[in-house]
Amino acid sequence: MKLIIAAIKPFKLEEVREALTAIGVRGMMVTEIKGFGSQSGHTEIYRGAEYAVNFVPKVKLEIVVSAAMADQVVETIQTTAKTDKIGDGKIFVLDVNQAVRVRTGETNDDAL
Amino acid sequence: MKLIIAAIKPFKLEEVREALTAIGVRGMMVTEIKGFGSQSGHTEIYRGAEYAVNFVPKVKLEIVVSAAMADQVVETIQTTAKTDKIGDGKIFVLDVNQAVRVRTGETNDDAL
Amino acid sequence: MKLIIAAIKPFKLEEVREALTAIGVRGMMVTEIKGFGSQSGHTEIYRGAEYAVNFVPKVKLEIVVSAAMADQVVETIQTTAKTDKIGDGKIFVLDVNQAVRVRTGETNDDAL
Amino acid sequence: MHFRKFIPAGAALTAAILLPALGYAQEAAEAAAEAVPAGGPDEQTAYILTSVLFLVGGFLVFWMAAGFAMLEAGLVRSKNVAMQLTKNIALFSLASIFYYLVGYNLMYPLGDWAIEGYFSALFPAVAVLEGVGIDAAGADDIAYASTASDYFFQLMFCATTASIVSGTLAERIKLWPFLIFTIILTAFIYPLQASWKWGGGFLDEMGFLDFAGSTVVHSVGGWAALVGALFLGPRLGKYKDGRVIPMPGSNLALATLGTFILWLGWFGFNGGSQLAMGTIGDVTDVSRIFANTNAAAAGGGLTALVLTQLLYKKPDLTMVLNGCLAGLVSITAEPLTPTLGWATIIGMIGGVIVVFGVPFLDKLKIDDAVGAIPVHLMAGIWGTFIVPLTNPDGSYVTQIISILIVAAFVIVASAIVWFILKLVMGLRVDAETEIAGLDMAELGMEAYPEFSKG
Amino acid sequence: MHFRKFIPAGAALTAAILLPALGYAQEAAEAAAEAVPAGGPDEQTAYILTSVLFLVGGFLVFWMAAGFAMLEAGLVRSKNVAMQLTKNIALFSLASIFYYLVGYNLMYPLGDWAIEGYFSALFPAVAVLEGVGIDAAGADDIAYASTASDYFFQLMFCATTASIVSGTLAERIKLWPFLIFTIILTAFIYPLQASWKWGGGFLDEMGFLDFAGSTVVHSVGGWAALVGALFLGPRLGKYKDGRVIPMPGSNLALATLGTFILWLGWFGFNGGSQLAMGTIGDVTDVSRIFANTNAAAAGGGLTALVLTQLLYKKPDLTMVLNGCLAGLVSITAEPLTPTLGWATIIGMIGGVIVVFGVPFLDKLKIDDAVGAIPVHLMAGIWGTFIVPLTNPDGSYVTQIISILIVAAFVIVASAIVWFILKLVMGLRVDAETEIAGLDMAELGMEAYPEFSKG
Amino acid sequence: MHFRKFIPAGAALTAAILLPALGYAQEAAEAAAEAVPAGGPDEQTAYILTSVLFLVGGFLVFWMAAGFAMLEAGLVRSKNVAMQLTKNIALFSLASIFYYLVGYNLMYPLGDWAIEGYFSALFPAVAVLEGVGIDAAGADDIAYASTASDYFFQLMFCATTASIVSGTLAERIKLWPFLIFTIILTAFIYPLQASWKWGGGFLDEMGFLDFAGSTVVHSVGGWAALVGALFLGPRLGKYKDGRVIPMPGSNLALATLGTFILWLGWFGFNGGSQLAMGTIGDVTDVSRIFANTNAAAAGGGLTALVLTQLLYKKPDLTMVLNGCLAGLVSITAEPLTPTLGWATIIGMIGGVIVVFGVPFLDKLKIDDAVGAIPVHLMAGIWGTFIVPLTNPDGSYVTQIISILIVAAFVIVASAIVWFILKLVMGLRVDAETEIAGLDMAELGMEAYPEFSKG
Ligand SMILES: Nc1ncnc2c1ncn2[C@@H]1O[C@H](COP(=O)(O)OP(=O)(O)O)[C@@H](O)[C@H]1O
Ligand SMILES: Nc1ncnc2c1ncn2[C@@H]1O[C@H](COP(=O)(O)OP(=O)(O)O)[C@@H](O)[C@H]1O
Ligand SMILES: Nc1ncnc2c1ncn2[C@@H]1O[C@H](COP(=O)(O)OP(=O)(O)O)[C@@H](O)[C@H]1O
Repeated sequence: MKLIIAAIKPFKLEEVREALTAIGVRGMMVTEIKGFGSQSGHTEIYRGAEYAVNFVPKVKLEIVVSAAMADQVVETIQTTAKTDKIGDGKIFVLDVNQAVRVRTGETNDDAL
Repeated sequence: MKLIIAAIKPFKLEEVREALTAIGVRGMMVTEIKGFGSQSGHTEIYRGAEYAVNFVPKVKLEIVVSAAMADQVVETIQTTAKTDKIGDGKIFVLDVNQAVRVRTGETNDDAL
Repeated sequence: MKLIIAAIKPFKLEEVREALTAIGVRGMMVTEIKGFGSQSGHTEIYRGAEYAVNFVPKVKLEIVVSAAMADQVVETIQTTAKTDKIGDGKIFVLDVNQAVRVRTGETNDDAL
Repeated sequence: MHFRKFIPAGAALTAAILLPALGYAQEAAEAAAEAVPAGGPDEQTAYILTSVLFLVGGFLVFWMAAGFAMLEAGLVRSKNVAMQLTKNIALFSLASIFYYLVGYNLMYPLGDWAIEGYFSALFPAVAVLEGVGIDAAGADDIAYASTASDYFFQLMFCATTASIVSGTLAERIKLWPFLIFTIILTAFIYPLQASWKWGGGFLDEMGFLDFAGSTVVHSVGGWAALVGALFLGPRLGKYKDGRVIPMPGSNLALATLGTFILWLGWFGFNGGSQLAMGTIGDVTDVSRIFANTNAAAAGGGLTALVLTQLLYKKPDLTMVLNGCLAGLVSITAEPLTPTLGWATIIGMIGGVIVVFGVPFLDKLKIDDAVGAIPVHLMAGIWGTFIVPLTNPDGSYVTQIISILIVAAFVIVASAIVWFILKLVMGLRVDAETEIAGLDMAELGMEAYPEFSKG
Repeated sequence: MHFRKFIPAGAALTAAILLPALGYAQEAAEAAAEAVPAGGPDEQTAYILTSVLFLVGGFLVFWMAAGFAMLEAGLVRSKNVAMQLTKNIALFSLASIFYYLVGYNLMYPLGDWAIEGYFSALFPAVAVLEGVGIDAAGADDIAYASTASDYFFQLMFCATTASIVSGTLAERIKLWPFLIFTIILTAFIYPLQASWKWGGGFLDEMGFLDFAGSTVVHSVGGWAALVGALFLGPRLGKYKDGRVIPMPGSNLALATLGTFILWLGWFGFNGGSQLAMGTIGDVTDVSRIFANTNAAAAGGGLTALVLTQLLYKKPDLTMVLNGCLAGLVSITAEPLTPTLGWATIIGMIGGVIVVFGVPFLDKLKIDDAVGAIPVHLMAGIWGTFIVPLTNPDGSYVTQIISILIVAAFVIVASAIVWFILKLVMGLRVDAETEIAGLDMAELGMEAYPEFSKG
Repeated sequence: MHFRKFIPAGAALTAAILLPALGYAQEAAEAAAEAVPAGGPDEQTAYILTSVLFLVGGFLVFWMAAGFAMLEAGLVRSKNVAMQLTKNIALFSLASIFYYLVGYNLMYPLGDWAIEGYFSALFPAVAVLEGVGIDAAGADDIAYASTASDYFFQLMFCATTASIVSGTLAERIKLWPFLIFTIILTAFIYPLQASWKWGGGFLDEMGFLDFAGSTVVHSVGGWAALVGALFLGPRLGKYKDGRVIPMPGSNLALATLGTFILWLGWFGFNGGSQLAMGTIGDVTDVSRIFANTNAAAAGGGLTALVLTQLLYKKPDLTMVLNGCLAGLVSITAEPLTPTLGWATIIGMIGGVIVVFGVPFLDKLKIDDAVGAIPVHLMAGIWGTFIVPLTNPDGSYVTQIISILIVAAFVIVASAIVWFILKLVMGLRVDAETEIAGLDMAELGMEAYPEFSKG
């Protein structure tokens, strides 16, 4: 199995979720994060003092899928989250040795 | 070493933490997440407009333990977080190459 | 490529980010987490009732870098986040099979 | 004290008998009633000034409804905030309607008792105001104030009683049973017992003194809340293997705002209860009440601050907030006669009551989500009891007896209502709803939908 | 009603003609104007008491500005909260300055019309108050109240009108075009049409009745908001392939606080509009207005609670809040003549209007971020229309005609302004800004910078 | 101005001498004092009306305590919010108690000076109110108002002074040293210097004019805060290698609410300072003050909005909030004599002062967490200085000298207290506590425990 980690723009979350559901992803974990990257770094002024905004709000998706599905998921995220503007985000893929469904104790692919 | 990622129901956090401490887990990272899964999807009405609640609040645990301990940790989480109701969550296990304790620079198992 | 996960003290974030930028890290994901570890466990009183504060606020960094850079990144974090006080945090390193830049579709090292 | 002065011929005798029992504030009452004092405002100007007292006092007490809403919203967990807000605004609306339909006339028989001194005729049921553009002849009671101003002021006291209940039962009671209880409370329970004192009923004849309602308002709300808490049981996980599990309030800034709002509103609550502002004596008394009310609140808050620092090594903001309120409740039974010094001390003891009362309730496994019982019930009893210390017209025995009578009535009455509600529709949300929070489950919306909860 | 009573010789005749048309409140007006009633307060005392009514009423209406700010801040998404707060405090400041520079004298020709009954001279432009330490002789109108107190009170109504607009257009309109519109609205649009009724203009002569401004204030704000919403278009993603996408308010505790603040302020809004408190009749009327205003709010809130429960199976807090406000708007055109019962019912229908009005607007794809149009425009029309039900001096036909005249004027006038602004500087932030939120993009700061948003 | 008019025989002479110096407001004072003007309210009615002014003004100024609490809670970081709330409610409680114990009589020697014009007898120490149910004969000063109403009103000014200090020192000062300073400030420092002006002391005799306290209240708080800030040093990480690191406020909705609350309270602050409402002249002056106060706030806010837009390309909400407050402080020294136009301009300059004052302090590395020094001290000096522009009785030289005298006294006095406190118990929390936040470390609770902080 694979763990797919993706950082995307928050307003794209719903769209990406729908696209993933469409290709059969049945679960994911979503976390609000602060993203740092090439997009970052504009400066603002607060009470007369400049400060650099180094972090931009992003949403992180963590999805575990069977190895077979991984590429399709990555591609789906990439195409859906894309706006061609800087800061669209990144996708990373890691190996997962084991998965368990708490409710049933099912493991691995059955757990997803 | 293994990284154990678990998504559980928020109100189970305290119980799970106690159970893990009992078997000798000495640290973890806890994150509030929005979970998407089979549990999701009931609809609510806000000012007369329907909307689907696709995400349910969950808590994500990330625990790094020695390979030897991994199974016991997984099992403990599974049994403690279980309510037999849909949405109990998932547990995933990944490999970790290296661990460092910032304060001392100790590495790997000593760092945990 | 490697995924470096680090839990550090929140007030160290800015310093660590600067240090990492200095050595050429161009992106990361930052998450507010509740940390549990040896530092935890002081008790407070609320309306006359004692309660244990088991979690302390931490910040989690997730950084994907080329395998070559990994050690340098780990070391930079470790030295910068260090305060020699308990609770300084941990650093973990995992393998990453694949990385994609959403905007361009570039993969792996080009995506970072 | 809330002795409504317009008394139709039929009741003149009664009035004559019981007037002597009314204590200091009666001086004011008389002043207002008697022929205009030399050089003072004429009767009509006095009528206007007293009406103004009721209008200003009334909107200040109205404001307390917002105070309760903010205090409670701040002290519950975020998953129940929207529901707590809903309950607060709904209970005030219901109080406004049912006090109009039934309560006001049940509370002020104005001499027309069905059962002398105990139960007013329920007829005419609805409150009727004076007509539009009246002249002196058209006034219901030229020696008092406009009926509408009195109604407006009294209504707010009724609503306050209901607000007290909502806090204690927060985070677990179903919306509708709670609202039905509110209807019974504001239409019958509160006005009936209030008529015994402020309607000139038997408690008043006994010489019971309760200037602005430590008992008539606050303890009554407190008793109803206590009985409700017993029927309802504690929140899930509040008491676990002998330990008390704190459930920290989600927004202490709101809770503090609520306390300041209540403190402000209390000037109207106590000051307006002078029921007259048309003479030097009355306005001077009202001023004295304002100063004493403030002193008691300060005393209560400071005491809670110092005590929690000493007992727990760290001060507890939520206790300080409760302390201020306990100080206010303590002085409410007699805000006029104490000196500033006594007012401060009376309030301080209110602060002590809260600091010990909150954990005491927890020891009894009675779960009061916001501390309303220590604040309104315990401090209310204290304030009522201590009246004779500064008011020579008071008697400790009479105070105690009256406290007990009111307690007995409210406990029994609300127990019956809670019991029936539990039987018929159930009081409590199911465990899953309680764990998920009432907001999502019962309202389908959250108070803070965007903030990730830690 | 806001008929300003100081009328220079030049206008005495006009006055004489139109006075009969002023409805109930006029009784009060006369009472204040005529020789002091036997035994009542003398003329100077009456002047003082009426001035006090304006000062207290005025600060209560001022407080409504805070209510709008909190309500709107609570109902928008957190990424736009700081901007919404900025708009609210800025619009109030602008209203204060431009009502002073132009509005006040445009609204109160005091008989000096450039075009009789339609357009006052713009000169003298700025508001001028009475001197310092005057005596009876120095008073502009000894039979009324101090000019400064009247100015203070009237100013707050002008600002309220502007506050209504900001909510509807939230989360997408640029700051400066909005503020420029506010200037035109508070300097010209509001005062001009207000002069037609409250300045004794042609609507007043026609016999149009609008005691405290269901039309003159609330509908006017509502029309301006509606036209603005049409020019501006809905928020991105609000309407997607035929579905309405809810955008939940970020802080319902603030929204509830805002509603309580508005409810409180409304006592001053309606009560102060009696414009006199120097006689028994006036103070009794003011009291009646307070009680009725509260009843209508309660009726509106309760109705929204019950209706949403029935329609949607779960009550909707935001609808309850809107319901209370709709009840208040509904009673504003005539808070004096209804009985408490009628006031409650009139408010209840306001509640119904909101529950159906909000989804109705969505069906039309008119995006009103906070429900200001159903609350202020729709309920405002309802309240104005129903005046004759309880006020014999009213005529349904006249009410309808007047509603239409005001509507036509405000729609055209604000359409022109919005059009020009759109042409010249554009009304709407670009898509990226809207998605990121106006706070960061337009202010460079966030309202809640530390809370991670979910 | 706060010249307390009840003057025992013993001081009649003094009074006679200094009365001429009192400026415009004195007209009012005289009006109240002199035989009732023909046709006006009688002496007792005037007494009642003035007492009402103090009660209403007083509860409005009380409300400012909530305003400071919300403003400060909104401008500090979330980890220090609960502590800031605790400080605000505790300081108000302490002010209430110590102004009663010492301050009131220290401030109002009523002619009984230990050192003529400089230092009142400390005996009788505690404030004593009039008895219950008095008649005209029993009044302390039938030509003024009830002592309790005066006490209630004056107390609120003392508390305001203390509120100013808490904001500047936020996020780093220990609770108890701060509270001890508050005691000294409210028991001695504030009342003593206030007696020099409002107690009829030497500053008053010099002809110093400060109607409602730009200097006596606001600058005094500001000086105490400034000295405290110097002893305390800036927050960790505020100034790093020559750069200023912004520490954004955690809740700008609360900060805005706080500003609106303060704005509202200020009507009572300035209006009540007329100290009389029993004549046409007085109520007209009070009305004028209300209107001017509002104009100045609007001017200040708008100016800050425009200036920050021009200087920084984006408007700064926190500056706008400070701007409104600076406008209010600026008009406080003379809210009566300016026209609406001048009031607006005086307020506008207050807004300018804030926009430049905030970064200026940062340049000096003086860390003022909420901008209290620019708002209360700098604008307070400006407002005091400019009085003679509109008030012919004023002299620029006298104003400057008086400003300097008060400054010197408060700087020295508070420096001594801060120094001793630093020596004895230390002023500042340790670095770790400051980093973790005072809430968890000093209170063991958080203001927003559930919201994950970003
Ligand atoms: N090396 C990295 N490791 C982890 N996350 C990263 C990395 N680089 C970028 N990200 C995440 O991806 C987001 C977008 O990346 P950014 O460089 O800003 O834009 P783009 O991907 O279009 O070049 C960042 O905000 C960050 O959350
Ligand atoms: N494939 C997945 N990858 C990552 N997280 C998942 C996945 N499936 C489920 N989860 C997490 O587990 C939670 C519970 O899963 P769900 O399917 O709702 O219930 P159950 O596990 O009982 O079938 C989800 O809310 C989500 O956070
Ligand atoms: N085994 C672990 N797995 C994941 N995170 C851990 C683990 N142990 C510690 N952490 C994280 O590191 C933080 C610091 O660890 P702690 O034991 O408190 O201090 P120290 O690392 O100095 O011994 C913890 O708050 C937690 O977030």
